[in-house]
Amino acid sequence: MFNKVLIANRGEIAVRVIRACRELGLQTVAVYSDADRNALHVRYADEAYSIGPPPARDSYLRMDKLLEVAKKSGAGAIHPGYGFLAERAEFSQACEDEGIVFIGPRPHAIATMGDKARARATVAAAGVPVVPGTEGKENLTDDELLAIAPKIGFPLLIKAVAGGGGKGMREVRSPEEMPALLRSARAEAEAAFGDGNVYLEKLIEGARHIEIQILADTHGHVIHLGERECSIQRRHQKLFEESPSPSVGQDEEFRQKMGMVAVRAAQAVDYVSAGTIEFLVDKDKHFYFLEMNTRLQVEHPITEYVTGVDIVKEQIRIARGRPLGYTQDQIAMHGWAMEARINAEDPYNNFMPSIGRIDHMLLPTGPGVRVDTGVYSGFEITPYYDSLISKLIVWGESRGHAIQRMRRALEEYKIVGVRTTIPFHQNLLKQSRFIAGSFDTRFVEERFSMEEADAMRETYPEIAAIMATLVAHQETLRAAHVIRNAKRDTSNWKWYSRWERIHR
Amino acid sequence: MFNKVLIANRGEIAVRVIRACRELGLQTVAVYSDADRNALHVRYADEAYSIGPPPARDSYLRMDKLLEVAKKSGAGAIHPGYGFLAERAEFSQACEDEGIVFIGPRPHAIATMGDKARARATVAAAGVPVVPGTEGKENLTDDELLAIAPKIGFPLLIKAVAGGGGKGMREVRSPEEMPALLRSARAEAEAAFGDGNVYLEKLIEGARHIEIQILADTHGHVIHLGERECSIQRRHQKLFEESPSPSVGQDEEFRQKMGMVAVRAAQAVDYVSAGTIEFLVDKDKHFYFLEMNTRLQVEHPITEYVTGVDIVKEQIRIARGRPLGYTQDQIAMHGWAMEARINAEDPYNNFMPSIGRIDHMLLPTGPGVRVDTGVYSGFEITPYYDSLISKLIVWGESRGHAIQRMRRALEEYKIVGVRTTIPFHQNLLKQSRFIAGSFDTRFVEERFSMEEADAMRETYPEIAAIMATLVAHQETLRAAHVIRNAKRDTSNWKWYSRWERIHR
Amino acid sequence: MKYMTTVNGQELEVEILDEHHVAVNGKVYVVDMAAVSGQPLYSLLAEHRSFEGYIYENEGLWQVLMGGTLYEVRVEDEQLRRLRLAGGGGGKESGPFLLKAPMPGLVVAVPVTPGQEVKKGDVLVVLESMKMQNELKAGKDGKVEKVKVEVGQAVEQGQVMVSVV
Amino acid sequence: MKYMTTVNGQELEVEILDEHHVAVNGKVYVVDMAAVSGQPLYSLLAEHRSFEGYIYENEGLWQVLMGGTLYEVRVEDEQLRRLRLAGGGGGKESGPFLLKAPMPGLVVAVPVTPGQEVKKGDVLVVLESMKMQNELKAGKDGKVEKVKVEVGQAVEQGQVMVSVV
Repeated sequence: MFNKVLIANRGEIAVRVIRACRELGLQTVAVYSDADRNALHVRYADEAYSIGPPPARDSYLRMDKLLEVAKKSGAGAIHPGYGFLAERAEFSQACEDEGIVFIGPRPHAIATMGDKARARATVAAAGVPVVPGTEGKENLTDDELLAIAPKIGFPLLIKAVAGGGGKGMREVRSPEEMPALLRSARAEAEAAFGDGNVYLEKLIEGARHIEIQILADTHGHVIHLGERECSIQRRHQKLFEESPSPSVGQDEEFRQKMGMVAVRAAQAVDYVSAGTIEFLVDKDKHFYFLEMNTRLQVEHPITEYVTGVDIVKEQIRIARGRPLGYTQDQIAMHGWAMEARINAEDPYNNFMPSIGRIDHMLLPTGPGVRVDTGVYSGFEITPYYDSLISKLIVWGESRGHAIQRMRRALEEYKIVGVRTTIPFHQNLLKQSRFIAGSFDTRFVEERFSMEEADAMRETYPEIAAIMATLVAHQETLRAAHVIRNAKRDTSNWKWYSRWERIHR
Repeated sequence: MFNKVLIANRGEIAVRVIRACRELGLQTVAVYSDADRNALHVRYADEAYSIGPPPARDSYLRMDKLLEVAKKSGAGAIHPGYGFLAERAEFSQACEDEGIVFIGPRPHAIATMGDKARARATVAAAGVPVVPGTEGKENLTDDELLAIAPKIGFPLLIKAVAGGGGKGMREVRSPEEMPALLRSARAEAEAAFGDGNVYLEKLIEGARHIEIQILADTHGHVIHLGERECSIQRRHQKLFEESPSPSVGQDEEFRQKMGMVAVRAAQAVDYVSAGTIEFLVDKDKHFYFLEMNTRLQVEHPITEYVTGVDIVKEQIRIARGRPLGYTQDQIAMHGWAMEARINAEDPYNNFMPSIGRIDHMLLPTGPGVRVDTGVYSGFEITPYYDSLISKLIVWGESRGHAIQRMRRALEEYKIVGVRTTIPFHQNLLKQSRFIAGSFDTRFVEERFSMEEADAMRETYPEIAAIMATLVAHQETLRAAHVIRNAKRDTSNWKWYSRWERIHR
Repeated sequence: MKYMTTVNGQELEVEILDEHHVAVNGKVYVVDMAAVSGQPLYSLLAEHRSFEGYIYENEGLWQVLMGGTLYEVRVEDEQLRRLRLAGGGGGKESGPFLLKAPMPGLVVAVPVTPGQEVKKGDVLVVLESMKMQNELKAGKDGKVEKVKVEVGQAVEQGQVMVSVV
Repeated sequence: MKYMTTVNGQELEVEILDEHHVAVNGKVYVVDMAAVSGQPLYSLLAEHRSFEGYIYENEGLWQVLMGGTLYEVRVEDEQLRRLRLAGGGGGKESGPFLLKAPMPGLVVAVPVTPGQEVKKGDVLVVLESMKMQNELKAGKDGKVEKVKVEVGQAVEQGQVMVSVV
C-alpha cells in the first residue's frame, strides 16, 4: 500500500498528521503557500512543495496543484486535515480517479452529509432522531407554516432557507405572535440573501452541543469513542471542549444510546474513516441529530486522551485497508480531558483577530498536558488563515483535577507578539456555572462577559499599579536619557543600568 | 494540615513539584540563589525568597536559611526534590524539630540507607539479596581476602573502601592474578585517598541497572510501581531510562518477585514516601540490592506514564497523613515510556558542559510527549548547578512505538544557545543493540561512540556541504558589504536582502 | 518620584523610593521587577509574592494583563495630571474620528455613505480577516465625512477607511 | 561563485549559481534556505526535501548538526585554498598551545608543572563545572611553559590556564 502521504493542509493539524505518519514510518509531503515557507509543517515534513500565493483559493484550495504535487512526489495518499478541502466530495472523488488514497470518507458519504436536507432525510430514515421541523420542504406559504407550527410545538424558530449567521431568524413563543414574526423574518432574509424563503424548527431550550466520535473501517466495522461536550461556543465557533460531557458523566446507558445512534447514522452513508455526529441535547436528555462532520475534528485530542486511541493513526490504518485496531467493548473512557482553543484574537476587544510576529513563547508542559500547535517563537501570524494557533489539551483523573490542571497550564502559557484567547479561558474556568457543569450553547454569548468575569475575581490593583508605574517611570527615564544624553541623571543611573540589563 | 509548601530546590524538579501543589490547591514558596532570579520556579511559585549567592553551599544547601524562609512564609511543609538536601537525614530531622512536615522519609530511614554498609546489612537481614562480597568488614589483610575470594567466586572486583570514581578498582579473573592486583589496587587507593584499605565484591557480568519505584504511607502500606531500566549510563550518570525494562518485559512473575523484595527492603527501614530500590540484574535474572534512593528520582515520570499514578501528588498525600490512593492490585503497567535526559553538554566533545543563554527553544509537543524543564528561551545556563536542563518523556503502546515517538520528538526539539545531548540520544535510538533491548551498564562506555554512530547512519554530505557553503558565502558577502559599504556589490544585492529578511 | 496611578478607576498614589521600594498610598512594598524575555512580559516580586504580567501601552494608557485579568492603568506625574485636568473633559471627542483598519483584511461591507449621521458604536465597515467578519464601529457620534474603501477592497493595517466629523 | 567544500574529508565542488540554484560536483540542486529563528538554525529545502540544521563556526571550520549527525565542513574559495596549501601541512602545530577554560569553573587538579614534557592528549587541568569534573588536555606534544592557575581557583571562560611550547 502507500508509504508516502501528502498532507493537504497547514497549521497545527498538518503538524499533527505529519507526526502520526512519522511515528508509523511513513514519508510525508507538505504543501505550503508563500506565507508559510517557514511554517512548522514545512520544517517537519520530509518533503515540501510550494503551491502558490497566500490566499487559500490560490493555494490550499487548489485541487489541481495538490494532485500534481502528489504525483510528482510519488505520494500514494492524501490526508486533508480539517477545513480547506476536507469536506469537498469532489476532492475525495478526484483522488479516487487519480488512484490516490484519500484518507477520509468516500465522495458519496461526504456529499450526502454535506447537504443539510439530504443528511437529515438519510439519517431520519435510519431511525436517527432529528430536530422536528419543516426543513427540506421549501417554498411553504405563511398559511402552510402556521398550520404545521402547532404540530412542531412552541417555542420554535423561523429560519431562512438561504440563511446563516442568524439573519432572518426569529424565535416564536406562541401562535399569536407568529404571523408578524414570519413577515419580518422573510423581509430580513430577502434583504440579506435575496431569498425570502423560511422554514420552521423546534427550539431546543437549554440545548447542549454534544458530539460522538466514530471510526469506521472498510470491513464494515463501525465503533464510537464516546462523546465530547462542545457547548462553549461564540458565534457558533467552538472555544472549549471536554470529554466526557458533564451532562452525560457516569450515565453509561445514555452514552451508549447516543453512541449506537451515531453508529447508525454513519452506517446510513456507508461511512469510512473518522467522523463525528453532532447532536443537540435538551435538559431531559432528548437528543437530535444536528449534522455529521465527515472529517477529523479540531477537538479530536480530548477523545484520544480519555480513550487512549490515536485517531489519526486509526485513520491511516483504515485507509490502508486494515480492520480497526479496536472493538467497541475495548473502548472505555478513563478520566477527563479538556481542550482550550488558543486563537490569535483579543478577548477584550470583541475577539478581534490579532496578527504579527510571535516574539516569545513559553509552553505549558509537565504531566497531563498536551499542546498541538503549528506556530513557534519567530513565526509570523498572517491574516490569510483562521486564527487557531494552538490547542491546549489537559487530562485529569476527574473533571475537578482537569480544571485545576487546565488553570495552571493556562497561567504558564505565555505568548508575546499577538493577543490570544488565553484570558478568555482563564475567566471561563473561574465561572461557577462552568465549574458546576451547567451551561448550554448560549452560555458564552448570554451569560458571560470578560469585564464582569474580571470584576468577580480576586484582583490585585496595587500590583497592577506598581507594574505599570515602574514601566512608565522607566519609559520616562529612557526618553530623558536619550534627550539629555551627555548630561546623565546620576540619581537614576542605577535604575537605568538595571533596566538595560533585564532588557538585554 | 499544611496548605503551603516550600520547595527547597531549583530547576525542572522545583517546577514539577510546584505544578503538583498548584493542581492540589496548595500554595507554593520558591527559594532562589542570585543566579536564579528569573528561573521558572521563581516565576511559577506563589511566593519567592532570595537565599544567597549562586554556589549551592551558600544558598540551596543552607538549611538555616530554608527553615527561616519556611517560618517567615508560613509554609507548613518542605519538599526537597532530589539532590541538594534531599538525602540529608539532618535536614529531615531539622524539619521535624521545627514542626515542619518533611515531604519525604524520616531521618532514620535516610541515615540507614545513606550508609552503604549499614544499608547492606539492614536489607540483607530482611532477606534481600545483596552482591556477595566483604563490604562492611574493614581492614582485611591480603591473606584474609585471598582466603575469602573463592567463596565469592571469580570474576570479582577489588574496590577501595574510601573509594569512588574507579580509583583503586581492579577486576580479578583468577586466584593466580589476585596478589599482584591487590598490591596495585592498595597502592592506587593509598595515593588517591590516603587509605589503602580494599574490599572484594562479586563482579556481575553483563549487569543491568534496574530499579523498583515504591510508595509507602504512614499507615503501614507499601506498594511498588514496577521497574525502570536505567542501564544507559556514562560515568555512572544515567542518560536514558525506560519502563518497563526490556529484560523484564512480559515476565510478570519476575517483576512481582523484584517488587516484593523492594517492598521488603523499604519495610526494613520503616520507609515513608516515595523511594527507589536499585538492583543489579544479571543475564540469568538474579538480582542484587545496590542501594536505595530515599527521595523522588529524576526518572519518576516514566513510571507515572505507564502506571497513571502521579508520584509527586502521592508524596504530598502521604505527607498529609492520608493513606495511599492505590492498593498493589490496582497497579498495572500499560504501554511503554522512555525518558531522555537533555543535558547542557556537548556529546561531540566528551560531554563537556556547555553554558550560555538559551536564545531560542522549540519544544516537541503532540500526543504522548511530556517535557519537564526549568529553562526557557531567554534563560541563562550557569556553571553553578548540574547540567540537566530538560527531560523528554514519551509514551507509546509498545516499545517500538515509544522508540518511534522518541525519535520524532528528539528531531523536533530545538535548543539554540547551548550544546545539548539531543544528538547523543538520536544516535542511541539508531543503535541495533539498543533497539533489540540487549545492553548492559557498560554499553555506552564500551560499545558506543558518537563518531561511529554517525558513520553508520544514512548521511547527507551534499546537503551539509550546501548548507555550510551558503552560510560561508553569506558571511563573505556580509563582510564585504561592511567594508565596501557605499560601493555596493549589486550582483549580490538579491542574496543580501533575502538574507537580511530571513535573519530579521 | 511620585505618580498618580489610576487602576480601573481607582486612584492610587505610587511613589518610587528606590530600586527595590515602592509606596502605594503610603504603604511600602519591597519589589523586584524584571523583564523575563524582553518586553512586554514582566516578573514582579512584591513582598515576596510572585506575579507575572504583560504590560502594553495603548493610547496613553497602560494595559496590565495579569493572571487572566486585564487592568486599565493611567500613570501620571503631577505635571501631566494638571495638564490633562486643565484640558477639560470634552477634549477627547472633539476632532474627526478616523476609522483605521486594525489588521490587514478584505472589506466585505460598508453600510454607511458620506453625509450620513451615525451614533457612536454604529458599524462603519465589516472587515474580513483570519476568516472572520469583524464589525468596526464609530468611535463617536457625528456625520460620515469620507468613505475611502469599497466592498471587495484589500486594506493594509492602519489604513484609514472612514472618517466621522 | 565556486567553492571547494570538504565534508568529513570528502571534497566537493559547490557552485552557487543564483539564489535558488546550487551545483554540487556539477549536479544542480534547486534550493531554498532560510534562518528559521535567527542563526544558527537553518531550514533548507533542496529538491523539495526538507532539512534542518544548526551551523556553527569553529576555528575556521563549519559544524553542521543535522538529523542527529555532525558534519565537519571546510569551505574555501580558490584563493583561500591556495593560501592554505601553500602554507604547508606542519603549520598547525607550531606556536605555543594555550589551554583556555572552555567555561567558568573551579580548578580541582593541575597534574603538570612548568618544564614538564607532555604528549598531545595528556591532561593538563581538571576543571569542575556543572558538578562535573572535566579533563582538559594538551593540544600538542611539548613542554609545559607556564601554569597560571592553582587548585581551588575559580576561572572565567576563556582564561588561559596552561601554556605548552
